[in-house]
Parts: sequence; C-alpha cells; structure tokens
Amino acid sequence: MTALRFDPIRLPRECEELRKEVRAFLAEEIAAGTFSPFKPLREDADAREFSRRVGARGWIGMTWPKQYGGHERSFLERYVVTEEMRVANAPVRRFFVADRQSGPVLLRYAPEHIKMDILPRICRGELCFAIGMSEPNSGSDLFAAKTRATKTDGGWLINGSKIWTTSAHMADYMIAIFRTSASTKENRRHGLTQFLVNMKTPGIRVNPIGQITGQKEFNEVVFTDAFVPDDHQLGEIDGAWKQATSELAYERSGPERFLETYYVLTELVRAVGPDPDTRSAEGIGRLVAQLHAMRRMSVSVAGMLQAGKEPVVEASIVKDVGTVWEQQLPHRVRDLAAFVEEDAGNRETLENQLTFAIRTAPKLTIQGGTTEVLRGIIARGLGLR
Amino acid sequence: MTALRFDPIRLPRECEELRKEVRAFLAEEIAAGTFSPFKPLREDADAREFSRRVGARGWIGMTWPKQYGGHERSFLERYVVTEEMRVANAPVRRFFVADRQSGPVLLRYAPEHIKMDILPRICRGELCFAIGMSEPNSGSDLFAAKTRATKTDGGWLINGSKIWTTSAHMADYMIAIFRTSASTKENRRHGLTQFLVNMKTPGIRVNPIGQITGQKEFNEVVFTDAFVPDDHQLGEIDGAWKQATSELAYERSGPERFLETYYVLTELVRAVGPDPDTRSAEGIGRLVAQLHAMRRMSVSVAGMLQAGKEPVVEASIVKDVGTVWEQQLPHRVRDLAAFVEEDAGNRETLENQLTFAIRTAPKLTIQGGTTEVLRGIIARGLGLR
Amino acid sequence: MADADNIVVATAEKIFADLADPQTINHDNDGRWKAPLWQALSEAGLPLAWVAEEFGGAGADLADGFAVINAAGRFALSVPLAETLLAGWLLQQASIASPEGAMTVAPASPKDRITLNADGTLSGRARGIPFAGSAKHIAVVAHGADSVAIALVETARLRIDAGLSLANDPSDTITFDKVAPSACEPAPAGFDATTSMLMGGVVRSLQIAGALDQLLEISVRYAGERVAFEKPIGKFQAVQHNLARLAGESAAATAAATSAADAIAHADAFDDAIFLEAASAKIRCAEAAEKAAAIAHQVHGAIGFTTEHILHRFSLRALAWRDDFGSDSHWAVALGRRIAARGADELWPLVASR
Amino acid sequence: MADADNIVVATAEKIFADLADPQTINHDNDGRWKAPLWQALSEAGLPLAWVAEEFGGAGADLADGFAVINAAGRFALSVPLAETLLAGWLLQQASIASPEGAMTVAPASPKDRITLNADGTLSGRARGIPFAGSAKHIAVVAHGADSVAIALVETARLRIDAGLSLANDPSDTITFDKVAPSACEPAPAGFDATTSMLMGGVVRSLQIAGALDQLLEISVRYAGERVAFEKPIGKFQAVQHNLARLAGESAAATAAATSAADAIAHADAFDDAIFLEAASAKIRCAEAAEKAAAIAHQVHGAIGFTTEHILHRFSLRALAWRDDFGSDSHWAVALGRRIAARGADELWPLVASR
Repeated sequence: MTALRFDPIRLPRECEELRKEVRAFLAEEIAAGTFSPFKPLREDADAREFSRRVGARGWIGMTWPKQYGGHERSFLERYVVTEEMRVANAPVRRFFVADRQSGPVLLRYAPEHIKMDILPRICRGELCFAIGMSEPNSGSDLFAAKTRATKTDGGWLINGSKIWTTSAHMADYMIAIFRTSASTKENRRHGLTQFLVNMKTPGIRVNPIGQITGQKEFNEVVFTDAFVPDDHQLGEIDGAWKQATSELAYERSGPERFLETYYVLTELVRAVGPDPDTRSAEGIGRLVAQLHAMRRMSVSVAGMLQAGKEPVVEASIVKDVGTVWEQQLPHRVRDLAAFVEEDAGNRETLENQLTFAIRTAPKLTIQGGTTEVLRGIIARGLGLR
Repeated sequence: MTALRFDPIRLPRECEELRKEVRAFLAEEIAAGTFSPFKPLREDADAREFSRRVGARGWIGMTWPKQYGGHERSFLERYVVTEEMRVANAPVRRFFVADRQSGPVLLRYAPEHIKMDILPRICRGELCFAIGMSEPNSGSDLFAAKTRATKTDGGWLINGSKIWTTSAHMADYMIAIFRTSASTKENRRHGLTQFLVNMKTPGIRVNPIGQITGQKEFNEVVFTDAFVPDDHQLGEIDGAWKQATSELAYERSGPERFLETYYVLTELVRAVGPDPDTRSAEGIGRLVAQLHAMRRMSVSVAGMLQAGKEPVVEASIVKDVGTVWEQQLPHRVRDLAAFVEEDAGNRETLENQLTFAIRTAPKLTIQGGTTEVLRGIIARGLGLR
Repeated sequence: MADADNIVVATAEKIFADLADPQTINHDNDGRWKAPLWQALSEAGLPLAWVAEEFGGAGADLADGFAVINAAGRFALSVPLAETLLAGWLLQQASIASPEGAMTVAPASPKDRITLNADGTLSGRARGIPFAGSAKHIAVVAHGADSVAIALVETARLRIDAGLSLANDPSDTITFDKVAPSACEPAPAGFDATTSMLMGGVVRSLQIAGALDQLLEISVRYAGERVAFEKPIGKFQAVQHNLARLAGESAAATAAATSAADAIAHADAFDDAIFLEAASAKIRCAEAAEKAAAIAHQVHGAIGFTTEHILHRFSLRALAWRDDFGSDSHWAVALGRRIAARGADELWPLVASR
Repeated sequence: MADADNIVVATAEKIFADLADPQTINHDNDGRWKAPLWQALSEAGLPLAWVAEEFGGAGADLADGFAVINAAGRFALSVPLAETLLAGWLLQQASIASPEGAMTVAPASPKDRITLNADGTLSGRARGIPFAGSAKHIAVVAHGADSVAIALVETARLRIDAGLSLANDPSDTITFDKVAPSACEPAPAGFDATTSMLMGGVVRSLQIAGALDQLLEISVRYAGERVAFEKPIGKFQAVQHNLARLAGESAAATAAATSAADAIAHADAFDDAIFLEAASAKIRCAEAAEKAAAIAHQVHGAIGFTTEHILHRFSLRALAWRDDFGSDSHWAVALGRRIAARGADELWPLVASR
C-alpha cells in the first residue's frame, strides 16, 4: 500500500491578492443583479454575459499556455477563483466544464489548428462545452458505451445517443467517446475513441430531461448520421480508455466537490444569530470543522497538481468524503434549523434553500463518478484490487 | 422480493405478570449483592448460584416441553425474561447460551436418553454450554472448518482447535461442528457434522484469550484425540450445513442484540437530570426512539416465532440494525455526556461505563454473525443472491 | 401492515391500483386522475372512515383507517385522503358531524397556535397546512383563554397563501382573521393541540413507512434489471449491502409506525406510553426516510433524479412528510424532556410497557 | 507528514522502530522497553526539542516537533514524549528552563482551572492528566486574580490519584493543595488556558492522525492476508469499500491535523484562524477516530479484539486521545459560538483564510 499524502499547503500571497479581486468582482456582479447568492434556483438569463466578463478578467483557462489564450497561472490561483465563484453561487455553468475538463483534453489531444481556434474562445468565455460519456445503458460503466462512430470520407458518422449530458442544450461543443471498434476479450475497454463534436452539426438532437429539482440541466443527445471531421478525433483510435482515467481526475477534488450545498450553512449561521444555544453551536462547529478539513485536503491536492504529481487516489478520497458530506449537509442543517425563531430575518430564504438543497442532494454522489466507482478506485490505490 | 413483515405485537397479560415477578426477583438479587446493574466489569463469583436460582424460578428452557424439564411457555414470555435480565445487567452468562442455542439444538437432534439426561439439568441452571464454530482459519466462513472427527470404535476422535468460544473455560458441554469428510466440488458446505462434547473429556485443553475489555470470555479450545461417543452425534453425518443456518436464527433477534450497551443510556438520563437543555433532550429523545423502534421490531419477530414462522430475514434485519446501534450508542452517549456537570452524582459511574462500553463496542458487530454476513442473508432474502 | 384479509384495506388498495398508479400519475401533468380517484374513495367511504355513521361517516375501526393510510403511503398518494381521515377523527372527538368533500387540519406544526376568541371567532396563522387550497373544510384545534375547542371551518373563509412541500404537494399558509367557524365544540377532557399533533404524526409515520416499503421494492427490482460492468448491479456486494441497509430502515419505519398506530387503536388515553410510541414513530420514520431515500437514489443513479421516473414520488414525499405535525427534532426534544422528567429508573419500564 | 529528508523525524522514527516496535511492546507486560526508549529519545534531544538551547533544549522548529509527534502516533507510543514536548513548549513561553526527564502538563481539560494564589502557591484539581504518575515535573497554566502564569512544579509535591485512559495509559487526577512551584513566571500577552488547550489539542490530533494512518495500513495488510470464503477478504467489495472509507477518515484526520500544526508553526498569534485550525483538527480527528476504529476492528474480526493483537494499541489510543485537551464536543461548541459571534458573512472568509 502506498502511503496517502496530504501535505499542508499555504496559499501564496498572490492567491490572496487574487481572492480580493474575485470577491470585488463578484460583489459588483451581485450588486448589478447578475445573480443572487441566496437563490439557488436561478435561471440562465445573464450567465452568457457573465461568462464573457469572467473571461475578460483572465479567470478561464488560468493554467493554460499563453499561446492558446491561457494565463499560465498556478493551480492554486485557479483553486481560489473556483472556490470564490462557488461560494458566491455565481452562474459558472457556461464555462466551468470547458475550463475544468474539456480545455485540458483539447490541450493534450487536439491538433494545433483546433487548439488555436477553440482554446482562446474558451478563455474569453465564449464557448460552452458538454461531455458525452454516459449512455442510456451505460452509466458508471463508461466502457459499455455503444454509440457508434463509423468511418466515412474525411471523417466519421455518429449514430446513437448520450444521456445525462449537462448543459448540452446550450453547449457549442461536446467532447464525447464513441465506439469505433468492438471491445476485445483481453480488454473490454478497447474500441472507444474520443471526439470533439460541434453541436451545430446536422443530425444532433438535444432532448432536455426534467430533474426533480425543477431544473433541466440534463439532456439526452441523439445522433443520427452526424458528421465529425477527421481532425476532430482526440487521441488514439480505439484508445480512449487510456485517456479517460486521467481526465476524470480533474473532476475529482476541486472545491466544487464539497461546496455545492454550502449556502445552507451560511444561512443557518445567520438564522441562529450571534448567541446560539449549545445544540446549535455544536452542530455548526462540527459542520465547519468538517468543511475546513475537507477544504484543506482539497487544497493539498491542488498543491500536488501544481507540483506536477498525479494524486489520483487522494483526489478520489476528497471527492468521496466531499460528496457524501455535501449530500448530508442539507439534512443536518434541517435538523439544526428546527428551532430557528419564527422571526429570524432569513427564515424563508433558509427554508427555500433547504428545499432546493434536499432535492439536489441525491445527485451529488452520482454525478461525475459515483461513490461506488470512487471507492473502487481508492481500493485499487490501497492495493486491494 | 418477499415483503418484510413486522406486525405489531401486544404482549399478553401473562407477560406483564411475569415481568413483575422477574423484576422483583432481580431486585432481591441486587439487594443481596449478587450483582450490580452499574458495574459491567463484574467477575463471575456468584453467577453459578444465580443460574440455579433462575432455573428454580422456571426461567430457563421456558419454551421447551415439560418432559425435558421445560415449562411450555411462550416465546413472548421468554422474551420478557430475557430483556429484564439484560437490562438489569444480570450475570446470565452461565445459562444463556444453553437456553438460547444449545438446548434447542439438543431438542431437535439429540437421542432421547441424552435429552432426558441433559435438558432438565440445563433447565435447573446446572449446566453451562459453549459453542464450537469458529476456528483459527475460519471466522465468518463456518464451512471452512478443519478440526477433524475421525471414526473410531464406538465413537469419534477429535483433533484440531476451535477459537473464540465464549465461556469454554467454565462450560460443562460444547456443541461443535467437526469435519467428518472433505467438502465436495458441488457443495463446499458438505462434510461437517455436529457433536455434543463433554468438556471433561480427556484431550481437551482450554486456553483463555485476553480481550481488550480486560475480560477473558473468549477461549481457544484444543482437541487432541478427544473421544466423543457415537450417541453424542447431533443430526446427520456430513450434514451440519443443513442444521447450522436455522440454528443461527436463534442468535439473531433477541433483545440481547441491541441491549448490550444499554446501561450507558440509563446513566446518561440520570446524569443530565430532570431538566435537560435542548441538545441533551434531543440526543436522548432520538436514542430512545431508536431503541423503542428496535425493540418493537424484535418483539414482532418473537411474535412470529411464537406463531411458528421462520422469520430469517426479519431476524437478520433486527440484528443488523440492532448491533450497529448498540455499537454506536456509547459514542453518542459520550458526546452527550461532554457537558454533564462535574457534580452529577453518577458522573464516575457513567465514565467507567463509557470506558467499558467503548472497549466492548467493536465486538458487537462481529460476534455471532458479522454485519457482512447478516447483510448477505438479507440481500438473499430480498432476492438479490 | 398489508392485511389482505381486511376488506377496507383491500378496497382501498384496489382503488389505488386502479386509479392512482404511480406510473400513470407521473405522466399526467394536468391532474386529471384526481377527480375520479377521489370519487371512488368517497363512494367507498374511505375519507370519512373514522367518522361514526351518525356523524356522516363509515364508522370504521381506527386500525382499519391506519392501514388505509399506510397503503396510501405505498402509493405515494397525493390527494388529501389522510388529511380528511384525520380531520374527521378530530371532529368526531367533539361530536361535530363531518361534511362531504376533502378536508384538512390545522395547525400542522407545533409552533402554530389558533386562538378561540371570546366572541367565538378564530384568529391566528398556521403554516404548512397540507392541501388547504383544495379542501372545502378544515378541522381546527383552537385554544381559548383556558379551554381547548375543536372547530369546523370553511376554507373559503380563510386567507390561503399557496405553498408547495418538498414533494410539490400543496403546503399552504392559512390565516384566520376573526373567522366564524361552521361549528365549534369543546374538546374532550385531556385533549389538546399535542394530542392532535401526535395523531397527525402517526398518520405521517404510516405514510412514510409505506413509501419506504415501496422505495425498497422499486430499488430491489431496479437492481435486478439494471446491468453495469456486465452484470445486474444487484449482484455487486456493495449494492446488496446498501439494499440490506435500506431494508433495515424500511423495517424500522414500518415497525415503529404500525406499533404506534396499534397502540393508539387500543389505548384509552394519550398517556406517556402513547407519547413514546407516537413520538418515536415520527422520529424513527424521519430518520429512516433520509437514509432510505439516499440509498434508493444511489442505487438508481441518474435515472432516479429525473421527473420521468417514479422514484421521486416516493423519496420526496417520504422526506416531505418528515416536516408535518412536528419534525423529528421537535419530537426528539419533547420526548427527551419527558424521559428526563420521569427519571432514569423510569426509562426502561416505559420502553417495556407493551 | 512523514518527511524522510528531515533528520529530526528520521531520527525519531529510527528510535521508535528499534525500541518501540508495537509487536514487541505488546508482549512485554513489564514495561521493560520504556527505560531504553526514553534514554534514546533523550539522547537525541527529542523530549525537549521545542526548548531553546539556552533553556536546556534542542531548539528545533515547531514543525519538526509536530512531525515527531505525528510519527509517535504512528507507533501508538505510550511514553510521555508528546507531553514532555508540550510541557517544554509551555515553559519556553514564559522563559522557564526545562529540567531533564519526563514532564506533563496541567490542566488537560478545559473544565479544570488551577489557581495562582496571592502567596505564589497553586491550588486546584485537574483530571485526566496523562502520565502524571511517571513524570518528574509538570508544566502548569495557572490563573491569578487577573493574570495568567506558567509554572514548573515537581510532581512529588502533588497529590496524584492514579487513573487509566481508555487505552490503559496513565490518566491521573492531580491535586494542588497550596503547592509552591519550582518556577513561576507571567505568561506572555494574549496567552491563556485556551492557548495551551489548543496547542494540546493539535498535539493529540497529530497523534490520532498517526494512529489512523497505521490502522489503515494494518487493516489493508490483514485484508490481503486473511482468507475467508476461499479468497482474501480484501477481494470482497464490501471490505474494499469499508477500507476506502477508512482511508477517507485517515486522510481527513491527517489533513486537518497537519494543517493545524503547519498553521501554528507559521503563525504570529493564536487568532481566530488558528482557533479554526486547531479546533477543527481536534473535532475532525475525533470523529475520524470513531469511524476508523470501528472499520479497522470490523475488518479484523475477533482477532482484533484480543490483547495479543496490536490493533488495540492504535484503535484504543486514537479513541482515548479524543478526550484530552478538550473533547470534540467541547471544541465544536466553542467553535460554533465563535463562528456565530463573527456572523454568517464572516464564515467563508475565515475558512478560506489560508
């Protein structure tokens, strides 16, 4: 078994400067009415313009090379921006996927002219990306994907469907895996290839899927002879399995993995007031301690990324612990809020937030790698598999 | 999937009469100094005489036929006696195994003359039994047992060892499974036979094993050509696997499966006094509600046993939920006791109890069927295996 | 509690199966299923099952009504059947005849209090009243200067601010501004707002237990059908153990809720033993709802998070019902205080009293 | 935190491995291993690592001392090394020279208070003092009328009522009955009993984190070796997932404890940010200890419950250390109060302050 490492990271001074800038920016946006930190069920109206303004600040593609529009800043600086956006409940959905997952994949696998075309636009906040992994009959088991890419003149024809693709209804591009060969007996993960897909391609239909939160972020995406040119192939043919694992690491330990329901904690603190009883004080104290410990683990992983390491197991642990925590948080806050005074100024805000957070909770340990898959990864890292 | 049933049982009037008798009896024993309800780490001194007095009251072998010394009373009456004894922390260890497990096995599988000899003595509280299941290399997996019984003139010679045998150091008899044939490819559970073993047999050595509680209930029992006569064979040769499952059901849902650390809850209530703060009140309220719900499930299973049903899954559920609960109880009580006043009259009693209960806790989900095995049984009952 | 031999329960289950199939309802966005369902329930005498015949009801046993409510939970029924039953029971306590049509009750939270004014009118506000907007009448427990009354009020006379529960069922705020009740009688001796809250809590507990029963069944079925990594997910030990835990929570909820119902059905008064039963049921069912819903959703993965799948009908209702007639925290504090006041040596005798 | 490049830590680990091997110690019922171990530690300057050279110590960095304590936790060390380090640090705060030999500190619970009398003597009682009976001196935080002092006291002058912790380590009650200290100096500005309690809490957190690290390693190893149902139990998904959870708890404990240690090592004062770090470490490590110990024992089965197996050395100490220098509940209430007093909008800035 390899020892787990979570070295304490002290965020460098430039991070604190940056944090101030981000906070000032967000305060302006809130004041201008772009979004509200108190209303999770926010519609998408201003997200597009917000995205461009974030891009203009240089906060998308922060760690990428300057030649592609990036800013060559550190993972720790990126971390600070991400957590401030998340805590403020800023509408990041139009650029976050591109920033976190799609951009890094393109950087690594796309041909130069595509990188030069697309990456700067991502950095400017102009492009929204979706990820096409799951299919109706393959959820956690990515390698069971069946949607075909069939070779044709100058490219590939795609047929089949993807599901649970967040933001597909507003995405400009999707990065997806398609079946280019059958799997083999020796390697059931063989035969899938990664592609960049322009969502304006004819033959793509996006069907929104209603969620129990009342939102419609999820979609089914149906491909009917949709054409993808050769230069949109990303990485090795039939070899997506070599790429998928490391890419998922980006998904696994950012502050977004434990802060999704954080807003209820802030409002609980507000609701109980400055002089809570022992019960409320203990409840808040434990939740804050748990949050703090998770954040320090997560910052530590960011530090390892910055140092060029690949902390796959540590990142999986952060996500496992983090998503279970953010899933239970609304229920614990509900318990603690049971005796909040009727006249607490934010009672209604808190109640509405709790309703939304409790409805959101089930998906937190499912999206982007389920608890079961994560624990399998951790067990493998421990040498058990 | 078969629906789970937990019908509400109302204990009949005779149970309430009996309960009063048992409480009066226990109060006398406490007054006489036989045991203390407050001291879990009690030595065995008076347990032997206590056992005989319980037998004299007719509270051992309560459900067995009168011809064997039993009392032909109901499972519900037996339930009441068991829970009162457990809650009072009475020293039942000398007769409880025989009453709960060994007696029923003998009733079912022993030859008539053995039943006539042994069962009445169990009922009188004269005999202490041990159970020989686990071996050094087979824990939860009973069917991996290797200790051999080799046929010889008029009986069998036993060689090998059993481990974790509670009370073996003071037991008169053991009921054990020994290997009489190799397992087969078709049935890996084949080849074990159940025997009654007189612990005074030459060739048996009992080595106590120290436990982290400071007690020495566990033992290793080493057999060296120990002779067991033919008429001590219980049930079918090589067929113990058909018997073992149903017998373990007796172990699975009695009040002893959630009351083992109950004493800390009583003392917590005493320590917080009549007017607790919200934190203590909520903590106690939840623990009592959980206890009450479990007891009602457990009583329900007793009712089903009384009705002649075999509620294997329901009984496993009670034990799974119950043992996990009694394992966590000392920790929850520790939390709640954190702010008990220094001058609470029973503070020291509570602290000593907590120390003992926290040391005891790890074994509760291991002994007599681990959580893992129980959940496997439940999953099978749900139709998943 | 599914008692196939019981004609009342069997009737209710047949109606639910015919007219309130969760799959069908889930695709009916207009609520067209509600009217025929309610009509069938009314014709079978179920909404007023707990009202004596001379007061306009069916005069069924408490036990039968509880079993119907449990069955309604198994269908995640979202019409005010349980509420009308409860309202009828409440009116019956004060010998007030029950009108036809859907009813609900107020208050539905121990924090709220309706005042009976000296002039016989009612004042006050009550939050989270289930189905107030779709009920014709409401049964009210009101407190006078030093008396408790039960009143029947037309909802048309109230101000109703519509709200939605976690499960998107009506959960309204109602305001009594010197409202004259249609009928108002003194409550029987010993009856107060807590009595009504305990009864409401047991009703919700039975509904939660029913919903959990279905969460288990749906999840086990899905685990047997859904294939991942080349086998049904129910073959994975981690999934099996999660479902075993779900079974444990469902079992605990059922045991606690049916025990409390049985206790009330056979009790002479709402004494400490009933308080233990009813409060424990609500606490334990609420705790079970959280764990069971989390496991059921985990087993289902993303599909269970969609409005198209029926899972949310059960999971969100089980969670929403936690909040009505006193949350688990409310009852835990109340029960803990009562236990503490009785003293340590009286704890076990109370627990073992049935 | 195991930093192989660090000479101080490497030295400590070598000594622990040579002279405090858990397996060997577990079979030595007479404690004969203690004297040579202590001698080796003393010769390496470890017990007084935090004391400046001019005050009799080794003058090591705070970071080095913390790393040694974490390593001591990985060996479940049961000699007063951490306590002596802490005592030396405390005395150093008031520029009191540290004597040779084992020391401990008082109070070790936020409930206890030692009074500095007007005549310069000390009075009061402190419970749960680790290793008081085997220490020669004790460093004391004492409160005068409106001043805080740090004192050095010979344990021979105290009444010591021996006790044992959950892990059977000495945990004694000591009584000061107008005891004259060997030295007594005013504490620096801003230093009070809470400061000492926070520092002690971080020390215990590091020990817990070290013990949990070992619980994970021992359990993973055992799961790979122990065969049941014809394969190593580590091949069962349920066991794998339990061990993954154990890894999560161990990781959280390590992250929280080392973060707090790092924060203190680089801080100018014990401000709110340090309070958050130190209190969180103790709270989270205590919570992790409960879960991790339960899983480690579950994986080990009955063998882990025996005195012969080394598991209990780690599991019981991790649990016992929860109680020293403020329990998790104590710190949770204190932290919650501080968070509430600062207000909702100051929560995130505090959490994100490093």
